[in-house]
Amino acid sequence: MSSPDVHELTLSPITAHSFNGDRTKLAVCPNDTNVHIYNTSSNNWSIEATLKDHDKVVTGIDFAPNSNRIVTCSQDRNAYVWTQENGVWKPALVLLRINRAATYVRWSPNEDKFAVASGARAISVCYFDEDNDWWGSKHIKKPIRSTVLSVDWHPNNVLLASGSADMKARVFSAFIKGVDKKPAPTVWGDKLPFNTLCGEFQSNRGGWVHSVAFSPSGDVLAFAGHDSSINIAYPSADGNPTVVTVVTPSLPYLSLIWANDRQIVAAGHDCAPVLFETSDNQDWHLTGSLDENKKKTSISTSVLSRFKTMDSRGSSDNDTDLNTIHQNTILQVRPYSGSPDQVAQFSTAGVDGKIVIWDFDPSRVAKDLSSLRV
Amino acid sequence: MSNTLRPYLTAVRSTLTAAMCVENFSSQVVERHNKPEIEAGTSKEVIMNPLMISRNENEQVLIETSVNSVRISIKIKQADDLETILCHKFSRFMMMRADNFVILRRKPVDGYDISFLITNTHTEQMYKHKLVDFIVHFMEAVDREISEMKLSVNKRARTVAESYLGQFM
Amino acid sequence: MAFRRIDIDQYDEDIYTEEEILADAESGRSIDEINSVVDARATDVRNLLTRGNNSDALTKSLEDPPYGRNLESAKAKNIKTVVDVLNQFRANDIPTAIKGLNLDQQDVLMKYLYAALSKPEQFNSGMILNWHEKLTEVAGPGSIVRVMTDKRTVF
Amino acid sequence: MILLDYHNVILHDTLSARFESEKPEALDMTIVDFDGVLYHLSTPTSKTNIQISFKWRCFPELINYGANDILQREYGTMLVTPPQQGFDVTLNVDLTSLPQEAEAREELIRKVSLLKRNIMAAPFERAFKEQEQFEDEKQANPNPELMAVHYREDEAIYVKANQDRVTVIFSTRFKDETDRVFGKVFLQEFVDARKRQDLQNAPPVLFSTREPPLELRHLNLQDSEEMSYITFVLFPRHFAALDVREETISRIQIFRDYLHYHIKCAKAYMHTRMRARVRDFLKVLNRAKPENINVEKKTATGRTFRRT
Repeated sequence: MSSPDVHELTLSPITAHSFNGDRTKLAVCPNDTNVHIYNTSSNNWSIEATLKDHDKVVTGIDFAPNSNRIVTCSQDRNAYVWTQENGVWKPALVLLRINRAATYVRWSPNEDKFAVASGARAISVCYFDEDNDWWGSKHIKKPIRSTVLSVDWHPNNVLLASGSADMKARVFSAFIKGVDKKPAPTVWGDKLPFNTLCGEFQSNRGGWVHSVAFSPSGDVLAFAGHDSSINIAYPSADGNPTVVTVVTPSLPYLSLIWANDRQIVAAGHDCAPVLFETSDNQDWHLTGSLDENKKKTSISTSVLSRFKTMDSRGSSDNDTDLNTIHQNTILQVRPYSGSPDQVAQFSTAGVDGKIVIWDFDPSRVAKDLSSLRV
Repeated sequence: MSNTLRPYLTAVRSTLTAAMCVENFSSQVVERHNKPEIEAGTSKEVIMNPLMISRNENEQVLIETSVNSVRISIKIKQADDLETILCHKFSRFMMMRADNFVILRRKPVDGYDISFLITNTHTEQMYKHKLVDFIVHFMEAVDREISEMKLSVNKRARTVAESYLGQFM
Repeated sequence: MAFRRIDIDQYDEDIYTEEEILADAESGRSIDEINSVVDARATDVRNLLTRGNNSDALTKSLEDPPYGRNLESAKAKNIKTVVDVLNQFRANDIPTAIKGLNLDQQDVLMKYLYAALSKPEQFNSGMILNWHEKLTEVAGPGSIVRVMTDKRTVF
Repeated sequence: MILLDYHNVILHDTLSARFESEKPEALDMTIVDFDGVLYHLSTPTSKTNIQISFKWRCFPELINYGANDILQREYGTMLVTPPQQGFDVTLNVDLTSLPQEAEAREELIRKVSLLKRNIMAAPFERAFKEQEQFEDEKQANPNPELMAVHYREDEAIYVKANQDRVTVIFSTRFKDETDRVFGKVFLQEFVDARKRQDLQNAPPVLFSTREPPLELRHLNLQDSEEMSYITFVLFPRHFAALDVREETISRIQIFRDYLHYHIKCAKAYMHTRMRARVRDFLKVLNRAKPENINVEKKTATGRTFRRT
């Protein structure tokens, strides 16, 4: 497989994407109410199922790698957990108890809980209620002041980070009695009843927090804000955390992941994934783009099509392409292969309807960011 | 004066590029609705600081950005009555065709001659950099068009007057 | 029927109001204190300019800008201080001057450029636009995004 | 076509066709002209007798200024009295007694199609005569009145003889902002045109908006944003010689229509331009839309299709 491996699935934005554990299936939402399950075991991806129960655009999809369950959430305020029985995907409605759009969903590492972010200025932490045989939820509400845009689970299955439009990234306890065992103390604290605020960070340049991610160890939190910066927060016992801010000259990043303890991949409105690195946890800096920005060779077009473009666009050249692989904003970056502390490949989904699988290869970084034409 | 046109348009271009980073965002106020926050104005935290770029007092662009929409309002140069009327005619002419122009607002923001409203739906369906090109092209062309129309009206008026009075020879 | 005209959203206690957002961005210093800082800086900058030290005047003028509410006069004065410095540079010297600034100073300068551009009746837009073009080449659109996101406004 | 004709073209063409045709036919048609003039062509008595009736709102005024004399002079025996019911003037043309020579026939057609122009000539002819009396030392100085012809709703022509000149004032109304601004541009050019060396002999033109000029102050006209006043000052050189006089009368009469016609043309041209420019803008906007021509695509369902 050549890197990057580009799959153009639709012409509309891919609002969410998630691969299953062995990467033979992919769930995506093509900016509508459906979730398509692709069979990705061969190079020719094909749709094998469509999940249709939502009635507004689907905003979050997460495939649990081990239990093979899919959780989806949508602007229709609902979330479903889908399980495959005899080859058919069956939905189970989740009692989110929210009255605004759900924006993001993630399974916890143990796959016994998931968190749904929402426009109701709350996060629903959902767990299976054996007594009633349904998925119930508890709300993390305070002190969130605006739509929650993303969440990320700490490896210990209890702590949850959130990024929201009130310009703050926060770390909460999502401890559910009966589901979780009392966790070992972490740098984020030791007493952790549900909804405990363990950390609150912001970039003082403002900007909605689009994406949050715990480092592989869970001891550091990275977040990307709309101020075109990424921030790396190191908590400390005395309550004075260190926040390293890397301001960049590019457009805002919408999604970021840790490739390993020292490297972060972020992508967003610049249409290319970029690499941030540090050697000593202090000097975080933007190294460059992981997209090599090859100039596309123009395909020769027929005379007829040239006349057609002349007529509709008043110009015969059709040079609308960007130099990057993604032709529009990248909405999501997710690890594809490797382990959480050493990502080997990652996937991106964009507004241009493409899913791209990239080798994580810092040696091929294009340093010249100015070649990113936006 | 024309040597300020290029930096003016360059500034508009770079500011628009920065502003046009919008995303799908469902209303926090109205259940199951999705509306341009810059127009709704109900959630202050998702509205950014508005930016204004001016070439002089008579030529300005106001760029108002929110999480899912950008509103661009343009004040077009009007040196005299004729240019005012031409500008007014022209913007009205375009706004009557707002359906074709998808990103055109049917009514300009107070104090401006023409406004565009670009939402996340537009940036999803169209290339952002080409939308920016369009706005810049529009600003450039509209100035030229108005001065050319003005010139043609003046020229016609002169010909008409001279032909008429010339008969008295 | 009067109740129909009530803006019920104002009773939504969850709403994040503009007042709160702006209050969160405040420095906590008193208005008098800020005014005197701004005045003192204006004098310092003027002295540097008379000595012909344009680049130091520029960094000085961008120091510790007045942020927060109810500071109209301090903000207006500081904008003028910055623009007065910008006026001293010849067009050819602008790129060098910008390279002498760190990232934070570049961001602050970008804020002041937009502040000046919003008052075309007071400042020469042509000159400001020149700076804007050169600064964008160095600081990128990211710097412009930050002018929009940063609630610590300078005007 | 920059200049307008003085005669009514439809009237002219209809009569020409009738005169040429071998077989007379019944006729009943209504023609309108500038300024609300109405013509009615009919053959009430026999197919060979064409009656041309004419109606204009300002006819009673024109009678006061001597229109009847002109009608008698120009049309003489063709006049039918009393005119057709509801009309001001009726002419009769007998197809059986047309002159033989083509030139004379053309002359007759022309005369009829200039009916409006000739009636409207009355105040001008009188003013020119009065001015000549000023010039002629043998005659007593006349006491010329200001002749007003309200030939359109809200619009009028005022003609007055003075010691050394004849002043013609048009009041004209521009209905909307665009017309007003365009009108101003055009009228300013009329004023400025005389600065050109080769147009020094043209009559001076003055214009004012809103306020009527001094000559009309005593009429207590209402000030209005929509009104403009254009004054032509005619000197003896514009009407002393008879042929020049006839031309001047025709030309001055047509001024108002000429002006408005060209304002309309300018607006139409502007409209065409805007249409073209808007089409151009749409093309530029289209460039923002992704369009993969003739590229094989996969739909969401995995089928391939070709866009054409």
